[in-house]
Amino acid sequence: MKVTVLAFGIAKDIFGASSVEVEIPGDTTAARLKAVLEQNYPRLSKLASYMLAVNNEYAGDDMHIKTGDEIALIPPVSGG
Amino acid sequence: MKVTVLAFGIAKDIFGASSVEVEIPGDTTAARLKAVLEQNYPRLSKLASYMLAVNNEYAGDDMHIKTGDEIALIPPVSGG
Amino acid sequence: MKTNIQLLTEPLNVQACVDWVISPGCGGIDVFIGTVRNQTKGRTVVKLDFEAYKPMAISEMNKITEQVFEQFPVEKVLIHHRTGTLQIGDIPVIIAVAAAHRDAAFSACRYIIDTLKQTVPIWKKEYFEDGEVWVGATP
Amino acid sequence: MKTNIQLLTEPLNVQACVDWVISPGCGGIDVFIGTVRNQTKGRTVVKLDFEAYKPMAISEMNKITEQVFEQFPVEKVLIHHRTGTLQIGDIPVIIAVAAAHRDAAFSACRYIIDTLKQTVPIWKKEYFEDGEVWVGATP
Repeated sequence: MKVTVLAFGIAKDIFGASSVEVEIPGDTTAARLKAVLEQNYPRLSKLASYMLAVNNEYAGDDMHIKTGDEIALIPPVSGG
Repeated sequence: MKVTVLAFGIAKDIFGASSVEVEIPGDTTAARLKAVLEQNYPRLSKLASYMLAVNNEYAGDDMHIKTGDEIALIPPVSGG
Repeated sequence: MKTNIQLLTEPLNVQACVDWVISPGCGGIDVFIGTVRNQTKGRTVVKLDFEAYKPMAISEMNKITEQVFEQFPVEKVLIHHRTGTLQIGDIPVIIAVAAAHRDAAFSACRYIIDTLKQTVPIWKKEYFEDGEVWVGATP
Repeated sequence: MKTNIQLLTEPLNVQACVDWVISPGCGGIDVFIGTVRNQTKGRTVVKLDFEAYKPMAISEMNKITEQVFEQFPVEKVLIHHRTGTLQIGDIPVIIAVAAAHRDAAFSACRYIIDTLKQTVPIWKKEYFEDGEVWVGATP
């Protein structure tokens, strides 16, 4: 299935866009999606850290991704 | 010698005035002045606590009072 | 209403934030105001950009205020965060907490800014005279 | 000028206090605002009177700010205290501290209000519907 990953902060620079489409197997976890993203965008693994958010919640590595989920890549936050 | 003692807060109520004149021996400490004041105004000893200030500084019991000092009776403070 | 959480693009208004949290049952208000510093580790900062993942940022700020009401006896909590381009001295964030007693106001305000900086999806890019950097992005 | 200490009879101005402490080298400002509560231990408060021994109050507030600059890396410190009659919701005290980093701003602000309440010769009389009391005067 195809998922759209929203990008913020430095992730926009790495993707070269504010979102990217990724092709992943049907029943995929957040960890698996991260691996696919790192393969496509090796600079991701050089970040201090990053998380995925699914439907506006931080996603644990074993969270399953479903069609229609809003997925975002969250590099280290620096608000305040 | 005669000294004037300024009163604030509840001390004004106890003195019935914003200052009182007290006659004390020539070479007197703050502790001695307190004793004289408590004799003249027994309600002072019912306060939670109180201090004397001499020339805008809190006075220790053994501080000597000189003619012309600005003396104030400081009941428990409650600013802020 | 006990909480007031907003992401704004216009300048934040300290007076309006304090007016909002003041209430007759409260004896103490603590306010934290973040301001844009003119330097970071000795390098001169020219300006900052703040970007937010808005719905999630609001949701995470709501979580923080829920935790605050569970942990501290406070009455009103306000978090305003600005996004966009800010100059030196501009205010990216105002946190205001009103409580019956000051201890809770201080503790809650501190908890909010510390937690916000760890969990709320907002990103800051610092512009120097000779380059720019997303703060904290790389080791 | 790094300190701004005032005893005032007119209403205190939060915005002006924050504007005074904001400075380009500072990243965080903590502000404590005391407000008049509508009750004390369940008794309804009607109004308050604040009285100060003015020269000594100023001198003691100066001592506190000197201690603060010795103990905490802060840039600017403001203490404004009001005297006279205040109504519910009015502001008797504003303390504002600006620092490069927030930890010092919070710690210094807390230190100032805690110490002020112990050492600065200012007295508060609470008026209830059925009487009045100098706060803390008797056991």
